Amino acid sequence: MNLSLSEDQVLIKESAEKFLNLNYSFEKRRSFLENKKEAYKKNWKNFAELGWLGLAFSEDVGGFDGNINNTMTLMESLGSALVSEPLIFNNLVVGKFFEKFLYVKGNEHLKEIISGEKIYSLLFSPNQNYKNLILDTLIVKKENNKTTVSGKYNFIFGLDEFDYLITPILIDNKIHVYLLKKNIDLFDTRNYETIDNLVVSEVEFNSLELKENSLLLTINKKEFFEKLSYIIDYATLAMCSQALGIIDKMYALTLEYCKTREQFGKKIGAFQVIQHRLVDMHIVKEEMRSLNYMGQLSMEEEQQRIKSISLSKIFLGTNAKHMSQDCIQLHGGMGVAKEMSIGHYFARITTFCSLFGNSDYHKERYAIND
Amino acid sequence: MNLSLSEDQVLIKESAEKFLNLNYSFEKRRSFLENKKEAYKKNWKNFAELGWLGLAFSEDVGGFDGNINNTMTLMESLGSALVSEPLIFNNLVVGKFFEKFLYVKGNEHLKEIISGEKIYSLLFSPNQNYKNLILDTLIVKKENNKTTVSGKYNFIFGLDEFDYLITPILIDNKIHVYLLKKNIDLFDTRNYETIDNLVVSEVEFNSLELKENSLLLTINKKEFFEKLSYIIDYATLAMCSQALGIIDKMYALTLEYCKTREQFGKKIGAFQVIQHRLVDMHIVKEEMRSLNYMGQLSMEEEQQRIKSISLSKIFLGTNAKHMSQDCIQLHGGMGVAKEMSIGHYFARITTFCSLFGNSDYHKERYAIND
Amino acid sequence: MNLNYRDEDNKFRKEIKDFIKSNLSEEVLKKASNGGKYTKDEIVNWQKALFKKGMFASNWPKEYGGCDWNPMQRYIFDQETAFANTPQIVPFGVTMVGPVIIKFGTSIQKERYLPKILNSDHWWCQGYSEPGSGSDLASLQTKAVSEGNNYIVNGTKTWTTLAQHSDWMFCLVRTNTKCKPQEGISFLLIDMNSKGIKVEPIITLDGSHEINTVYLEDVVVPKDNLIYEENKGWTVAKYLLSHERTSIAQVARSKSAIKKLKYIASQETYSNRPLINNVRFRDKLTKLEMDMHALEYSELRILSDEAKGAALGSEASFLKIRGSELQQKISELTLEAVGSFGIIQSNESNIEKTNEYFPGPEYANNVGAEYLNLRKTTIYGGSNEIQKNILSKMVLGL
Amino acid sequence: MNLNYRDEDNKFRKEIKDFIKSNLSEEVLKKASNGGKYTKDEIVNWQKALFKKGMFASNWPKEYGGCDWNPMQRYIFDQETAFANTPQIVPFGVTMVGPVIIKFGTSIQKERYLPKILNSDHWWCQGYSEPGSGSDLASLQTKAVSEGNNYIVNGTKTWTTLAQHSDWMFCLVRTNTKCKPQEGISFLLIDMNSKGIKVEPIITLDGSHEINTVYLEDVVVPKDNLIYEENKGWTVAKYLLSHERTSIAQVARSKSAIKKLKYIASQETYSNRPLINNVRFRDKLTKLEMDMHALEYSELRILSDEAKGAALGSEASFLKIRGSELQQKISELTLEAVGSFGIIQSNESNIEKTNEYFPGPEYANNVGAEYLNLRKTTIYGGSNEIQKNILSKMVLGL
Repeated sequence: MNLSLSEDQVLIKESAEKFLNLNYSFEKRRSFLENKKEAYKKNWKNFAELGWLGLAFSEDVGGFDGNINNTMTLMESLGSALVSEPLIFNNLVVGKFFEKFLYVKGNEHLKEIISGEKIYSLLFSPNQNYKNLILDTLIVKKENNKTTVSGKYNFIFGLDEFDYLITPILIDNKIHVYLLKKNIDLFDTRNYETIDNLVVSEVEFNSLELKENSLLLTINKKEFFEKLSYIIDYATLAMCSQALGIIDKMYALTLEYCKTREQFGKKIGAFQVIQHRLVDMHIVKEEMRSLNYMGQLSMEEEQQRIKSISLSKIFLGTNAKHMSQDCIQLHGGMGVAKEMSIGHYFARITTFCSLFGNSDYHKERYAIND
Repeated sequence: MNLSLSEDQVLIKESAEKFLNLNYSFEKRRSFLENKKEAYKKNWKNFAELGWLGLAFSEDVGGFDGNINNTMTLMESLGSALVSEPLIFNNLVVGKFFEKFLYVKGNEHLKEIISGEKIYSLLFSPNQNYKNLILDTLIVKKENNKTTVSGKYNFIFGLDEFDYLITPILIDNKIHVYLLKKNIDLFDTRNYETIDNLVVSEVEFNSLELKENSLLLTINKKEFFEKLSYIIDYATLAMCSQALGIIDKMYALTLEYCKTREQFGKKIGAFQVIQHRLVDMHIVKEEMRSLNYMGQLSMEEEQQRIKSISLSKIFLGTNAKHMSQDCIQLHGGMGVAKEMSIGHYFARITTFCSLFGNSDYHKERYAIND
Repeated sequence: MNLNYRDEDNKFRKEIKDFIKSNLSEEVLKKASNGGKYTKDEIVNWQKALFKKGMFASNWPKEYGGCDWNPMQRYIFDQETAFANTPQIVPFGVTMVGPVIIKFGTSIQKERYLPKILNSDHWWCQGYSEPGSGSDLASLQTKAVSEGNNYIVNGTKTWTTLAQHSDWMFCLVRTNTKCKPQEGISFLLIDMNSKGIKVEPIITLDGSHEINTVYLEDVVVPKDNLIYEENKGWTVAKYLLSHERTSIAQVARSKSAIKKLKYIASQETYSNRPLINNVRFRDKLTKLEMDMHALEYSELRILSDEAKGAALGSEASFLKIRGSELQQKISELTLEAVGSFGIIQSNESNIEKTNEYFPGPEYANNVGAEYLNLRKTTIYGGSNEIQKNILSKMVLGL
Repeated sequence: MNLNYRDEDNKFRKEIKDFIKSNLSEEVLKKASNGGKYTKDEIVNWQKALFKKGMFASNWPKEYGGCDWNPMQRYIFDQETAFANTPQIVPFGVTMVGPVIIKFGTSIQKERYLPKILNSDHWWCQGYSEPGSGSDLASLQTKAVSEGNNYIVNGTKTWTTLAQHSDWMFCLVRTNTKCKPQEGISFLLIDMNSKGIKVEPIITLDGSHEINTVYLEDVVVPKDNLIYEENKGWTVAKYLLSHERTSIAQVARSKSAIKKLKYIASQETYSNRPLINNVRFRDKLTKLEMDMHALEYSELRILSDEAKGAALGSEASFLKIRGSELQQKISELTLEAVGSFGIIQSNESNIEKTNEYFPGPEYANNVGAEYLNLRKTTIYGGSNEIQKNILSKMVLGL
């Protein structure tokens, strides 16, 4: 039994923080937001060089040992720097997709994902209650041996810069997974932003032809969703790890503020009511970390995985959300001013609460699987 | 629009408190508990003489104008003195039963109830989720033109001293209400006590014969339950009013304790954390009163009645219960010592949370009726 | 006790309804019901119309041009305007500084300011908070130095709501530094067009421009603009506070917000059933309705006791705490109700506008912004922590 | 990171299981699982058996006769005994005063007390709290006046758990009144059979007799019974506190209580379906499991950091706060789960016994009493408010 950080984790944590403090400060971040496309290219390249894009995958495709603890440690650091590049979607989700569905030694797609040469996206909608999680709203037509697809999708994250779109489609009650290519397979996308400046896309297919040569695999529904569920849980835990980094940071900012802000002739941190609330926050962030570790240690046993990941997501949507509100409150007027960073962390926690199923969705999932 | 206390209410409140401070102090109460039967007789006689047993009923049966605000004001005072005599059951429930089902000018049963000469009880089980609310567990047999009933019942309050038991029974899909008499209609009862020393009875019928001459009325199911629902809501509100009196008292005791108890060289009431918790309690007790008044003002419109009474009961089972726990907490070690009164109030709140449907039951009821 | 509406109450309600219909168009109200914000002109025109109709300044005595409504009338007006989503009356002039001038102003001051407030010709803002003094108002540093018939004012006010629209600011300034903080404060009226005033926007979490920082550099303020006596500003400020009471809980607006939330929850679905039938969601909604009614009946109790002449103390703080919490909780559950569309930025009324297109239903367009924006309610007007300090003194005697 | 059990861990677990089977009968354990309380004899015999088997004093070094288990072994032992509902080891002797004597005691003191603690021949109690000093321990008033080779002790200790069974009490007394409160305190061992000691029961809300008031009148205590130096009692007390850590969270017992709760919820019904399938109930249960796991993994993190030699600070307070809250929440939900039978008095282990008959299922018999009794958990061992004061100093540096 060992729940302490490994040496690898400590190394990853330190190097990530060092890099991000230098290259992803709150000020730098502001400039990134003003020119997202350029920032995305530049940062993605850096992430690849740092080896971050390979952390979750095995050596033979250019990754490391794929240790989940290491990956989640990195996610935490990304959270505390409010990194907006969609690593969860353009690296973890798509990478795990190839790992689970088409793993072959030295898989070329995985290599491209890890090297960062090519950007992959998965057509999937991680919204609050997984409405149209995938496929539900697509209409497939077969006419004079052409197969076309039409339909609209929402909440696709990390699609903005894609080269390839992994597109699972239900045909004859089997899942056909196609790999659509930018500028070759044409479809409409509309981008817009979340309250915390993440880019979301709406995708629309207008009887797009699905060609045989872009078919990656066919698989029966049950197996597909079993494997997808693992991938989604992995991504959910990654998001919860980012949230953990955010909550830790919000706590630190709030503690710092209470130690410096003076009212009534003393630091507001000298008031017992404030002190006890900071203590409550301290406990909440530690509980959040404990549940996060539980999730990391439960990934490989299905029922345990489902239950513990749901607990992490429930905790995020309840106790952690409440704590994020309290952090704003203790900042007083400064808490609602956009020039302060605290509000940006708050907005991201708000977004994360709503993605990958909200707490009610996961309460239901937990109950069914307990 | 007027939500202030009427002159009548002020009078009732003052006289009730005066009487109870004198005759139902915490010490006197302790002696009552040691000899419940005797205390019951004595106190019941006093209540009758004070006119309390007629407060909820009209003049022509020896009552007053039956104004609900007056009744609930009295209930509040009974709560704050932790009165154990089951006025809700042996007065309000049975009285309203005759009022609703068999009202005739100068109804004899009502006169007996109000004068206190005779003790009436209703066979009805106000438990947490109304399991076997009424009738569900009784088996009726008809053999050579005799009708007999068998079965067991629980959570009958106020049965201990009864002369008459109002017994609704389902026969041929109609409700037949019988009036069983002590020592004439024989059945077994077993008494036991709640954690706050209320007497509860378990009733068992062993093929008891139901005689024509004890039949009060027959009525179809739907109408019966509609009227019963009004009676139960009236009783529920009465219990919530007693709870309001208790919560007010717990608040006063806790505030007093915090003003006198010293630790670290000052009154614990001087600590900001304690102050803000007392403020929260103050607000909770005021909100509880506001919802109670809403209930009183909604009794005569069915949907409004159902919704607002359920809100009062939900509030009792959530916010008020939590406050009662906090009152114990602020008393520290003294809070768990039985010699102090605070714990007795706590136990009664605990009991009330469980009776007449708990908060989950009423959340369901509210949702259905909203 | 009773909640009966008398005939005149129902007649009054109808008047209000009719007035709204004849003064605000369907689509304007619709836009507002979807969280769209009113422009300055829309607000001013609404207030002018109300005044013309004799429905303005409900808290002013008749002789000063107010309509001096009874509690029931105010209750009805608040309800009807809230349910119709009309513009809200901007409180700084008519609700706040107006009664102060009536109580403490000289006849000249009354003549000069009251008519312009009544006719909404002057837009007012409140110069209280400063960078260094938020909760601890008495520690304010903005100085007014006497120079002949003028004060020379220097300092910084912040968190100043709608200062960008304002013609006048009522302002707390320090006129004496050699005494207890409270005793050296004066209440000044400052023309926002005076030389030396700079207004800088503060963009809030929702990306909107509602509050400002106001810099005062050697601003010349005639002593005629002093309200009450020099160094007696604290007395004036306390009196003003006691007049925010009725509006502070925002019960009617919260009631209307819950109504909107229930509509949304009937439109949205959860696993193919109306969201409102989902037990988990339903119970959160029920709790909001419980809190709302508890607040509503608390306010009604206070109003009737007030009508009976009972002295009022702590109630403002109680209503402020619960009222602000309720507004936040409603916006939080509404955010949940609209699904993930709640986290998409609005394509309206957003300074740092990034979205041309909003993918969700109209009613979801401003929900995320509203959630972020309403964090302020438990902070402004004296944070809820401060309110609890007040209550523990006043009610508990601690 | 890993949670893997090695072979020796599994072997160890089996040993514990077997030992429980061979030492405690089915029906004894059944009774306990339904909330029945163990008698003094049952507890003592269990502890003696454990010691004989070499499974006692897990926190003592081997050379003193302890078994010096590693964190994993303690974790397994706690889990297995909790799930089996064995008697809980009474902490006052082996967990609390034992390590103190090992650390500060003279060789004579060690010889005199340790063996009797190991063999559970002496039952100990803790003489800390006083009527006037609960949270504020340092203000204690019980005086020990030096007289030759003895101290003459006068004062009152209260809230003294199981003093009615005790042979010895470790006690904080004031030996110097002319200095800072903490500096005048000494740590004394007092023979409960001494002349001048009177033990009076305090009946708690559940009607049971667990705590007492202990009156000390001119009690003669030989100076040999002083632990460490005179006026250094505070140092000793702080060291003792740091040894309660592992047990304080009661994670294993709470886990077992949740297991019982889930069994009850599968037996009870709500509108003809198992209660556990009722969404409202289910979500409350889920929240308990979330809190329990958060606490469990927090404890595990602390244990592994400890095993790695990390210094421990505030964790005890954190575990105490959440552990005690969790115990209360479980009992509260269990009260709900058994329906209204939860408010009926038990017909067992109740001093002011009023019920001969209990109408509900066995598992409901002590549920109400347990709910009332567990109110103590957030109060004793330093109330949770005090724990938060400690945390804000230690962790936040406030």
